[in-house]
Amino acid sequence: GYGQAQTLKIATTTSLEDTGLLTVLESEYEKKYPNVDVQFIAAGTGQALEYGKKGDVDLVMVHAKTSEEKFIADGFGTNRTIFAYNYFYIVGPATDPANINGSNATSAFSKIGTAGAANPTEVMFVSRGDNSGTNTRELQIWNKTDLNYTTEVQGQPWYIESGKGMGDTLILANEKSAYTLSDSGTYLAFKGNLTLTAIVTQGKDLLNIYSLIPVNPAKFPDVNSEDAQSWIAFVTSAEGQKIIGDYGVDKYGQQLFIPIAGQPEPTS
Amino acid sequence: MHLLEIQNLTKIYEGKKVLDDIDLHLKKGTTLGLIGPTGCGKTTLLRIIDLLDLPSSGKIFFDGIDITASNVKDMDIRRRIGMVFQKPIVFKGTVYDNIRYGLKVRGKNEDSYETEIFKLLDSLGLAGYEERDASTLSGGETQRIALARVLITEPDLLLLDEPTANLDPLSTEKIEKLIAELSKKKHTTIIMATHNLIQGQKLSDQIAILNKKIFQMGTPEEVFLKPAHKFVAEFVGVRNVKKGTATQLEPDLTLIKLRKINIYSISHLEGLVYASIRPEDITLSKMKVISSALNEFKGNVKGIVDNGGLIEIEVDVGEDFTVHMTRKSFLDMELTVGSEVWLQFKASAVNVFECEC
Amino acid sequence: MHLLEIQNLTKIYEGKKVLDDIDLHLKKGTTLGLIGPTGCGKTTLLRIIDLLDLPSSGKIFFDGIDITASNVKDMDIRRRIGMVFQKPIVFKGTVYDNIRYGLKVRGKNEDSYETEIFKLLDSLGLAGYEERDASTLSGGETQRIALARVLITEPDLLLLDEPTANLDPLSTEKIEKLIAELSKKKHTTIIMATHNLIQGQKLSDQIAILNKKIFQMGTPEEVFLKPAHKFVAEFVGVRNVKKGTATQLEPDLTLIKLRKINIYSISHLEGLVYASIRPEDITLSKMKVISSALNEFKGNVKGIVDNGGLIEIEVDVGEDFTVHMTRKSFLDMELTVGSEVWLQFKASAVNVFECEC
Amino acid sequence: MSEIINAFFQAINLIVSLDPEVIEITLRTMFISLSSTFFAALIAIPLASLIHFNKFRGKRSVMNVIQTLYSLPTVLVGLLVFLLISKSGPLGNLSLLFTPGGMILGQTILVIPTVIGFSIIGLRGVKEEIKELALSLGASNLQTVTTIMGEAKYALLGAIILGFGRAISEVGVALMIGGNIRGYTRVITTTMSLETQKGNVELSIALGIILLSIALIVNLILNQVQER
Amino acid sequence: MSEIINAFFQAINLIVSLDPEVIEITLRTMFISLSSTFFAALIAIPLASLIHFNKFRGKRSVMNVIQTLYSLPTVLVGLLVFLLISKSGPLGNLSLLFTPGGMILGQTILVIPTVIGFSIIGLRGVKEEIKELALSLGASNLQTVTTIMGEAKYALLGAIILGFGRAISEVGVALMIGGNIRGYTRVITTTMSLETQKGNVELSIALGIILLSIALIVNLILNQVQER
Ligand SMILES: Nc1ncnc2c1ncn2[C@@H]1O[C@H](COP(=O)(O)OP(=O)(O)OP(=O)(O)O)[C@@H](O)[C@H]1O
Ligand SMILES: Nc1ncnc2c1ncn2[C@@H]1O[C@H](COP(=O)(O)OP(=O)(O)OP(=O)(O)O)[C@@H](O)[C@H]1O
Ligand SMILES: [Mg+2]
Ligand SMILES: [Mg+2]
Repeated sequence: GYGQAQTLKIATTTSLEDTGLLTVLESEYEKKYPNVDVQFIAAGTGQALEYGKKGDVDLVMVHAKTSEEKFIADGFGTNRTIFAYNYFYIVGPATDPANINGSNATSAFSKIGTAGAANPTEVMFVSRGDNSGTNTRELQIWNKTDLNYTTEVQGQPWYIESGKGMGDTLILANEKSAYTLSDSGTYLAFKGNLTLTAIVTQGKDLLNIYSLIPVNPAKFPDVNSEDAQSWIAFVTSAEGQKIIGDYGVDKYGQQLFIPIAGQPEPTS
Repeated sequence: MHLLEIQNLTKIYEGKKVLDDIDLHLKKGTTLGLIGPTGCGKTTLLRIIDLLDLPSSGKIFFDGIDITASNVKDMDIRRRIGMVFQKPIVFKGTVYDNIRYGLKVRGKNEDSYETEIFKLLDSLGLAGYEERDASTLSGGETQRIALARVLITEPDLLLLDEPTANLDPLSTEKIEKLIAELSKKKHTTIIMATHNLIQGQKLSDQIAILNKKIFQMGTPEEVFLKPAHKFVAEFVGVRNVKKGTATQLEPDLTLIKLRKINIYSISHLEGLVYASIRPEDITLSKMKVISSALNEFKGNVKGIVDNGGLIEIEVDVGEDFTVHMTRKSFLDMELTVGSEVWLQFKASAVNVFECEC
Repeated sequence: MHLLEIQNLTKIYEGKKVLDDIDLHLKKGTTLGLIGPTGCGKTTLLRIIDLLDLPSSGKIFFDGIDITASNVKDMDIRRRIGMVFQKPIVFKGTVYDNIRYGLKVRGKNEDSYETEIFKLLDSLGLAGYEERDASTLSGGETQRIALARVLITEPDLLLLDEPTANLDPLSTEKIEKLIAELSKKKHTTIIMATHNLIQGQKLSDQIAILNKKIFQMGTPEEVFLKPAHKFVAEFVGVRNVKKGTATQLEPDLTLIKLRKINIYSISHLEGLVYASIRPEDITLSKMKVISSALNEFKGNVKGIVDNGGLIEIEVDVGEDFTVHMTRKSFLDMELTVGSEVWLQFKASAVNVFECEC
Repeated sequence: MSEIINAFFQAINLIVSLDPEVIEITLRTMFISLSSTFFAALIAIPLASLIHFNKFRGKRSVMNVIQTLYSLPTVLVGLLVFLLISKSGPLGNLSLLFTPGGMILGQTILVIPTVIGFSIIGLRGVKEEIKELALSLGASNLQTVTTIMGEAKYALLGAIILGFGRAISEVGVALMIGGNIRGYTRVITTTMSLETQKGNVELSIALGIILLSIALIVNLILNQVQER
Repeated sequence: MSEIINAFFQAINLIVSLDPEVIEITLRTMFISLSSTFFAALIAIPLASLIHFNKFRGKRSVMNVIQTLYSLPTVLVGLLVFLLISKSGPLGNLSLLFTPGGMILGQTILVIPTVIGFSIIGLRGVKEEIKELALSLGASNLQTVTTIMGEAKYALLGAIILGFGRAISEVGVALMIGGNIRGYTRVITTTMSLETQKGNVELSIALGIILLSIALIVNLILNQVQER
């Protein structure tokens, strides 16, 4: 824009919006680009991508690699830029009835599955069941275990599908004293209200990478691709990356996101 | 020129004929009394004329316009017709709000009618009522408001459905005067449904006796004095209706054989007939008197009813007759039950009408 | 034993006294006619007795129970009182549904009343109406259903608010008969508000003339023949009311000076009074007759009104008098406007009452 | 727009193919919303009568409060009931959280104000004269109330259908209290939000169509009952 | 329970401290829901009159459909309007998606059936005789309708207040169509869901209390207007 007020519509996943990071990035960005009004539309991963597919937003910020690649392959997005990562946590009751402490994610899931089948009132697992980035990752992990997801996990009495956002799923798991898989941001935000503890917090399987995908201007000529590019540039700039790296330290006592722009995609 | 012309009008409710082949013609400026027993169709007929209900068949012409035709704008007709409903209801609001309603919908400048409204309220005995909440009025007050509400619109045709049913005699008299004036001064054409015979007769130029169909239509005199059917006779309160067989004796004299006695009349009807004699046309005396009355019978007093005005005496002369006399003559004659009396009436006092039996 | 006793009852609406210091005692089995002009408080009084409205002050005892007291269970009293409202309405449903309502709420076995309901409908001229949708009835039909609905509950006290206002004479007669029977056979105590004077007089043992307060209470004879106030006189339709000054001449003879003429009466009142003479108590003749009538005046016929029944003649003898005569005598006397006539009435026919002026 | 047409076919397909999960969710939806409507009516209509038939100070204020509660957000009801029945809440030991019972409780609370409000409007539509007629004919207070309800039945049914509509279409309480647990507390609206979040627009619309079909059927039945 | 008490204090605090974001959201909420109510009333009441005052085949069916639409889930309306106004939808070039205008459109559609339904019930509460009286006194059809509306104004107001309640308390349309964009389309209910998701239960309840306070004020004003 040339002095003309522009809006930049960004569809994002609810869990990312909920951390509050985007608000900080937005205000810094808007200081630089006073003519641009950044608007975040928080939705489920599928829904956020759906907005992109219809050309209703200019950019999507999500964390579900498979879906993202399909989005680009179908021509809706131009390219994928990773900008931060953190880890998913396997959280559960402090008593850890499935005894997963110290295991890696795959074996932790195996243990939960076995213990749950043996004692479904003591050991439970709550799944978001909403095709979100988190849920997609959870399924990937289940598929790495020796359990058959469709016959031995889904539909079992110990396996609860909440079909809700991360926060609500945490609350549900808390009420049921169950295990669940959570992104670290939401878990830290809810920690104060929960008796659940984060038990498994590291490992390649728990890696959670966030990326930026501009909507394809060739497909949707109305799309504000100019500002989408400047947003990407800002987020991946040194300044943007510093904001991301610092975010949450004062509030949660720990880093919520690890900046990653310009680096190769981590694998562990 | 007829203001209203009804042709072959029939109304059927749930397969039941409520109005049957009504024909009615009404000249501008005349008042028609629509009289009949309860459930005879008075309200139904008025509602149809006011375009609130549709006839099952038949035609109605108002001022030459066929108002049953589909291309007629009901509102234009209705604005020339006013109706006071039998069960009067009021709009929410004050009495004044109610009365000016008709002006408001006609887009008239209400303010210019203010004095007229006050005059109208006054003439209806409701002065000072204008700010009253209309829903708290008494039965009779509501009925008068309903009348005022219509009168302020100065309709060409005024339909009144039992307009004084809830009113006492004094208020009734007031309203009757108002209606009579309306007819005289503004030449308003009026149809008044009423079961109040006296009222019907007092105010009407024409009377129609209705009982699903119109049994008789004519001037009040005609209808009350010469009922053309037994139904009319009974309904208008004709007493002493007797069935008999008539034979013509002379050009102007017929003998009617009743069950036990024979009476003379000047009618020309023959065969099975009804004969009636109005109670006030019968004279009683303690002795046989030489008079011009052809019908004279001896009998006994069977009953005495004092209903405040006239005294009603039942006399048995083979047939029972009801006789009316003033309190004074009654006291003078010193009649008691059982007294022997002579009863006379003229042949011309015998009203003969067809027997539908 | 009084079934109903009303003491010092007053009702105020919006600061306006509608009922003023009503005292009323009613013996079991009697029928009271509550007569008064529209807006006089009839409906208000009946509603208060039926516990549908509260008096502003005063007490009501029903069968010895103070029903204005707060510890009384309204329902128990109401189940012994029946009321037919002036504006009759119906419950949704059929005529039959409406009539059995009172039985239903009393928990009575409705089936055992079936024949009684049918009999009742029949006696009200509504046989065959039981399955009709009650909301489609005509005005008069609705009124009779309302009556049936109450009668089936056999109340001890029956309150009738203008029960025949919407009925024709034949139906009225039927209903009147029913009411009279009720009083005779079931000894039901009845209060009937009506503006129909004839009806009030015909059916009532006692009549109360109401206009905010009770102006006169007594037998119909007393009230109609000897009205105690000008208001009552005018309201009950007494004609020939004249104002004058009375002076006692003899123990049983008073001279009353009117504006132009003097008349004799047998009353004992002196000073400013009203005098009235009932139109049927006056005799007309073409010549002066020697008679026992003390009051005799010569004058001219000013007007003739034929209202179907009696002929009403206006005679000017200095004062105007209205005289009623039968059609026959009228025709026999060959009267026309302007005819010279003599007018007579007895001193005992002069009803004298206090002048509140 | 083609999505809408597809959604229609998908809805028909889901119904015709008797998809077991759809059937299960549909039945649960009906059970929960009918139950809440039933309980709400059971509480609201007597309350409405109490308010309508009694004169008391502050009646207007009560009416204002009721009308205000038409605006009760489902999320708020969800939250409050959540606090009430969560483990640490005062009713925690009833274990109602994340159960159909809890959802019924929440929806009942949600629906009550509307049913009360419109029942009062319905009762107010009956002429004062009918009340007096009933009383005069010897009806007890309760019988009078019943009679007036009979006269107002069309409007009362309207209030109940409205309550049902609100219950079956709400999602806040169902999500917060029910938890959208698959096979246990998942109902049509929560499935719809879930599928919407997943980006399955057509499936979501198809479910919406199924929901409206249920509503239509319930409606027709209730109207039938009222006719008699 | 202590959360609820805390929430009350927080609500009062938010109001008293004139928190600029809360004020902004509150004003936007009022603007959007009042606008949708206004448009809905503008469309629904004439439609209700049309349906009520005309006899036509299928009137019962129309009524059934309207009553069925009381059950319209907000998500479904959200989805359908989304498909309509999304860039690739038929009204895409109006650019209504993720704008307050779009939210007003969606809420208007959501609210219309309820306002129609209860306006009809209100009109039906006016005696047939009043209609005939108006006609007989020379009122045009339109004037008759106006008169009857005057007689039914209490019930019509009830329908409008109900519509407002539904608009201000709904969240499905606001989320789907508005997108809950901070500073632009964020309203009280969407903030409540957001804060609930973030675990800020007390703040969420406090916002709910503010919402109900607005509703109360709007109510009082509408009732005042109706009195006159
Ligand atoms: N909508 C209706 N459906 C069925 N029957 C009806 C309907 N309206 C009127 N009737 C019947 O038609 C007949 C005539 O009714 P209408 O009201 O015209 O009588 P009316 O002469 O005015 O009687 P009243 O003096 O009692 O008022 C009555 O028997 C009545 O029951
Ligand atoms: N709720 C009320 N508020 C104010 N005034 C009232 C109310 N109800 C009745 N009134 C007035 O009280 C007076 C008596 O009314 P009521 O209905 O008792 O008269 P009524 O004798 O039955 O008259 P009618 O013969 O016309 O029926 C009337 O002037 C009436 O306007
Ligand atoms: Mg009639
Ligand atoms: Mg009265």
